[in-house]
Amino acid sequence: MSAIEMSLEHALALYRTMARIRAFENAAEEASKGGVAAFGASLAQAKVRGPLHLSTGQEAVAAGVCAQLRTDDLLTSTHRGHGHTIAKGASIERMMCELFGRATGYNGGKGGSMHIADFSIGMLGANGVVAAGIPIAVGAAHALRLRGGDALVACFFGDGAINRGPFLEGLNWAGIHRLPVLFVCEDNRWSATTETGAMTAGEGALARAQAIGVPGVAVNGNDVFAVDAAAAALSAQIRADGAPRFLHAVTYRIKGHVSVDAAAYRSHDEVARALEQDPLELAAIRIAALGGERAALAAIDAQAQAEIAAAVAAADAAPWPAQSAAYTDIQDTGAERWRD
Amino acid sequence: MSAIEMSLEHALALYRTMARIRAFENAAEEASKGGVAAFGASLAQAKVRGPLHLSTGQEAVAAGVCAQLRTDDLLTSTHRGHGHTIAKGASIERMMCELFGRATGYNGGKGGSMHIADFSIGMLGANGVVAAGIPIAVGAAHALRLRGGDALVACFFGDGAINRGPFLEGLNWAGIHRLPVLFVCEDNRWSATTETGAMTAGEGALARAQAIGVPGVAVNGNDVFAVDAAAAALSAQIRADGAPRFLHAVTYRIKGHVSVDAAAYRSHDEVARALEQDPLELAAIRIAALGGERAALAAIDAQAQAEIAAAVAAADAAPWPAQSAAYTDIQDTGAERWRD
Amino acid sequence: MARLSYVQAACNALHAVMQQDARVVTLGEDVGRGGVFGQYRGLQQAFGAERVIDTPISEATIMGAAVGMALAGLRPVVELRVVDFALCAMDEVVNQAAKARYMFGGQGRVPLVARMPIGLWRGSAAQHSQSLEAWYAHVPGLVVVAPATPQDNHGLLGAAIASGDPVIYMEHKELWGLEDEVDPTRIERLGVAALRRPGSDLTLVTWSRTLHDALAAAETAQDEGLSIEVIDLRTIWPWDREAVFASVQKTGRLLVAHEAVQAGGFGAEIAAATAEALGVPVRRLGAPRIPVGYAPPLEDAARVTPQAIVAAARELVGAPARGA
Amino acid sequence: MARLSYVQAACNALHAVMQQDARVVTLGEDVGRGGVFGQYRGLQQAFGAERVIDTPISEATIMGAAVGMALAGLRPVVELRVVDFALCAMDEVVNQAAKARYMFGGQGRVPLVARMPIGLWRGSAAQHSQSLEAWYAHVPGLVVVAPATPQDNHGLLGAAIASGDPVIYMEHKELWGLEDEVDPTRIERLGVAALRRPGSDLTLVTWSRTLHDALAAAETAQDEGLSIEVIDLRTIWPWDREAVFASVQKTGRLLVAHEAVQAGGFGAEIAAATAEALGVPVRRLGAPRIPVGYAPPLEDAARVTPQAIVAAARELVGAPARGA
Ligand SMILES: Cc1ncc(C[n+]2csc(CCOP(=O)(O)OP(=O)(O)O)c2C)c(N)n1
Ligand SMILES: Cc1ncc(C[n+]2csc(CCOP(=O)(O)OP(=O)(O)O)c2C)c(N)n1
Ligand SMILES: [Mg+2]
Ligand SMILES: [Mg+2]
Repeated sequence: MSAIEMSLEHALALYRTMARIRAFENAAEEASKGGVAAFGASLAQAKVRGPLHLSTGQEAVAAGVCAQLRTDDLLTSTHRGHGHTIAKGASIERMMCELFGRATGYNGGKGGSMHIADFSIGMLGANGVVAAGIPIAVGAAHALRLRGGDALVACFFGDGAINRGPFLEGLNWAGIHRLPVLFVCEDNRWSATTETGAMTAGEGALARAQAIGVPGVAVNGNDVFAVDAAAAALSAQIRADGAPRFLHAVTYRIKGHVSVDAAAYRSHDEVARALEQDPLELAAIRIAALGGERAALAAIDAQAQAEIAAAVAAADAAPWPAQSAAYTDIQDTGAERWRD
Repeated sequence: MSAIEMSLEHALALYRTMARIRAFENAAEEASKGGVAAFGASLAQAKVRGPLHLSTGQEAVAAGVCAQLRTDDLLTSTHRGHGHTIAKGASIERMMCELFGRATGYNGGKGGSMHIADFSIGMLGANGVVAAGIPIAVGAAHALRLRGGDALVACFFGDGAINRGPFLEGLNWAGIHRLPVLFVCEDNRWSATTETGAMTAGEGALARAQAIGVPGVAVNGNDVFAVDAAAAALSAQIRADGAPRFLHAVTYRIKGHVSVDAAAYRSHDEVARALEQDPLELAAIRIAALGGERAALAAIDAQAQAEIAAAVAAADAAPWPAQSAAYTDIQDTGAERWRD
Repeated sequence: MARLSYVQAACNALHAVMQQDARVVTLGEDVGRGGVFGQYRGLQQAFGAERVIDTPISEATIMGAAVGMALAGLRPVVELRVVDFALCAMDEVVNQAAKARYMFGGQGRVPLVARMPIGLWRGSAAQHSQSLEAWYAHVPGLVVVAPATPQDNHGLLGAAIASGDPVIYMEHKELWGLEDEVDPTRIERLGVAALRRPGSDLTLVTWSRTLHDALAAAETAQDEGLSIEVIDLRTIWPWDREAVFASVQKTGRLLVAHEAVQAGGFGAEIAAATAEALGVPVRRLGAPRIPVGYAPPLEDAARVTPQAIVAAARELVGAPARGA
Repeated sequence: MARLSYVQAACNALHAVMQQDARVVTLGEDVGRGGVFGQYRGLQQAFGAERVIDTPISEATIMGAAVGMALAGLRPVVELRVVDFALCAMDEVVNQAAKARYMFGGQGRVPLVARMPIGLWRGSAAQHSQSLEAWYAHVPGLVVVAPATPQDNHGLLGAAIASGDPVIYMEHKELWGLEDEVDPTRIERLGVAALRRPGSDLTLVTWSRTLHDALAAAETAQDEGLSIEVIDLRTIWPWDREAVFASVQKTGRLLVAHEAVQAGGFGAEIAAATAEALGVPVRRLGAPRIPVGYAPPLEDAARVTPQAIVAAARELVGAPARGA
């Protein structure tokens, strides 16, 4: 679907997804204050503890790609996976419960933000190891192919991940075995405290993918309509011929690497310029052009806020996992043997 | 130096290197009969034991590249490293002693064929792990750069290695840090019992290197003069600007994966066609065109045979390492502690 | 019953399982040509290239793809050549395969078998000779199996594929050619040790290739009047505490012998647990903490021999037995 | 003497060494901005980007390049963020760094320090919380160090860089902020344990963050009339047998406590070796064999607490002491 043919309804749906991601992450950020001992913060009793990676400013990538996915499509994500999970259709309340570490969370409190997953909708998990989702996606695609049908795997990873070995290995593998994988490089220009560009030789993600035999396109990752259109085209190609495709989505990481990172290592100007390209703002302008009313967007925003507030309240009230749960879901063989 | 300007003297030197490699490997192969339990062979008392990887048919790559190296240049190799070691200037006798596992070998019998090394001439070792030499070469290049001067590292690897992660990581690293590395993909079309082409997506080694930011050229790896000329051009560029270059040398693995592998998984035709491109034969023809006499080549061959026969005799007569040597060269801290 | 080699027994077991269960797939380097040790002979012909999958030299992705396959409903058997190369896939084994089920709160599981042969292999030197079973025993989420006989390589491979957890399956490179009678109908359970030889003076716990040296040692010791009970652990984790403790309660002494480096080897776990629980004299015999050298005299320094086992047993029995 | 945090002490030590020895370089992700934990603060400004080298997210090549640097005459300090990510570089650590000197018959050496912090780190879950010192202790060619105090993180880092061998240097993520007086002139030796508290009823061997829980436990036990001698191992391999055995000969009992998973942990080696050599009662206390969960109740299940140490000590003393 080209941006021109975009219906107002679809445009509003894309905006809604982004608004829900934004609201979710703002709330999670608030709840994480003081929750991680890195970057100089203290080990206070925050509601959300440990490294919390926010995708603020990158919502268009998740929303645009996942708009083209079906429930029977699979998805692998990164440490920065809230957006992908929400856009794939997960329950915001169960996600928030997981970030709070409660028994009612998706992972029963075992995973937290970095391992959030919802297998019931094909979301095979966030991952704390950079690039680790790539081989997993490739393997999942083998399973889809053996099953038959035209489902695919969407595989998200960051710009930093293209310098790890599994990027080469996984793309090559998908290429030779002609596997239905949509590789999505979510290029926010930063890898923790390091600008990725200086660490990346050659022409970058897309050129590498093409040289490894995976064709694709680059897109403005802050333009949800452009991402949506590119994902539509690529996923249609994948469903038609079963071979992998690559989407290089260029965006920007507005927040620090983790929620408590002030990101003092980069210039205010750079961030200010990026804020002018806020994907929600860009979408609002385009929606207005399509005849949408500001009020409709305000209603979506308000709805998202309300939904998130309810999720936070539910998470706050939810029970902790029993300590005995620490000993389950490990392995069946020798399940009762955890001290010897 | 272009092939046209090639002096007869240089041509004969290249031929001599190839003849010595060929003779060395023929003798090693003979001594390895029954020496490895894989591929159905029995565990007899061969003089050379364990996996022995022969570079027969690929001699032009080692000879041509190393002709452009100086003693202060470094080199990392693969499991198939006899040719590189000889061409870099190692003693054939000490190499043969190592293959025989004798105390007088380069590694004192600790390494054997897969770990042969001669640090005195900058040969930093063969390696039993595919692609493992790539990061090592890159690191060695950092050391050269900090030292100053225009020395470089020649880094050999096979066509199978371009599908392992370190290929991507190492080339990218050399690219961003502008390190003096000559990457040499010695493409013999096979990876153990598997045809590499079917396992490699995209346009192959050179296209990948270029996309990762390392420019280079492809060359007929059976034409020692072409390899020599390409290596001359690339190494001159590296010495001039300190940045990495890539050489894709296409050749063929005449023998099985290891010396006792009959390679029944490939066609006789394929091997027969490859034998018509024997690098020593090709060189002989070119040398004749340059005015060289067959007798000169015969003398080189005879000399190589004699040298190898002496090396085998010396290796055969050389002492085993003392068992106490098993406990040295491990680590200094706690050197005496090997049972607790 | 049929006389089969250790490698053929496993090949037959895999063939049978693949025939019964369409979810079982095999992937790895050279599997299409039967594997470099012959462990996959005939399988691609029988089941096609979509189920017996040739792969590039990409260990990290071989293992990582297997995790993805398993999470998506398949039951992959993963060929990693030797444990030394499996080191190229350690994130995928330890951070992904072993932890996925737990991290995701039980939403997904990782039923896979990762074959990574261990052990010395004449003349193969430091990068092709390691035994690292102790590493995996230390990692929650993993099962670790090390068969010593053709029968076990048949039965335990089947049990491993059926288990539903990630199983590190460690064959021994110097056992490939070992032949024995194999009953293909016999079902094995993971976690159960085998009493290979009864005895009364001390309990010798071992596994993998060292079992055969242990049996030879027990034979020699018998002539000296020393009666050794030999237990083949077979599954390294979970190890069969009950069987080991019952034997040690009878004999009053424990010797653990394995080919892996003694320092930090899994013998330490067994010896420590037994000393804690029963307070009996314990001894270990493993390789010295040295890399494996190429030349025979050097390589032999890393071998645990029947002679060394007998000597350790003798020394242990010299010590006063307690707790019996 | 200056009051320094654990992280600043190491940073100062590295600064001093880099000033003295031009062969010392540092490489890893984010080192140019001081490292995500602040371990490299100010170093790139002081020594330039050629000696404090920013790297891509390429753990295998970070470690592999360090091996190449070392073989070519440098002395790299390698930043690997946490031990969990170091798993992406296992071939380079185990097959290359640890074995190169031996394989090449002593022609080359690999003097490098690989920093890979271990341990729990509140709310970081299964892929950021592991302690794998036992793995490296099992690998010939490696030295393994785990400092517990700011003073040791100063002195041992210096000793590690000077050692000339590959050293696996394991700081603890929950110790970064710990402050204490540091004497920067004090020289430490690898392989030497520290007696942290004398006692007579049992010997408690520990290291890294658990030292602090061990000291708290000893304090509590004192009130109950139980006198615990606390030994901080500091170097895991080679571990200080002499110090441990001398203490155990005095107290007659050994307890080893560590944060790593108990099954196959390095406590097994110490307990087994002590039981073999001295025949005294031994006990271990490590984490259960479970991945680390995210929620506090789950994470706490994996923590070795002072209370648990006291309980284990009490139980051990209930057993009859021998050999003293
Ligand atoms: C293998 C590995 N190395 C290092 C890290 C630490 N780390 C976590 S996120 C991150 C940056 C990743 O950058 P990128 O891939 O661009 O993703 P982004 O954080 O920008 O979304 C790093 C280095 C890790 N998690 N895994
Ligand atoms: C990481 C790793 N995986 C697998 C192997 C087993 N192996 C040894 S050589 C080889 C083939 C290598 O092919 P290529 O790189 O083309 O080199 P060639 O043997 O053709 O010289 C394989 C798979 C290994 N040594 N290391
Ligand atoms: Mg990024
Ligand atoms: Mg090849």
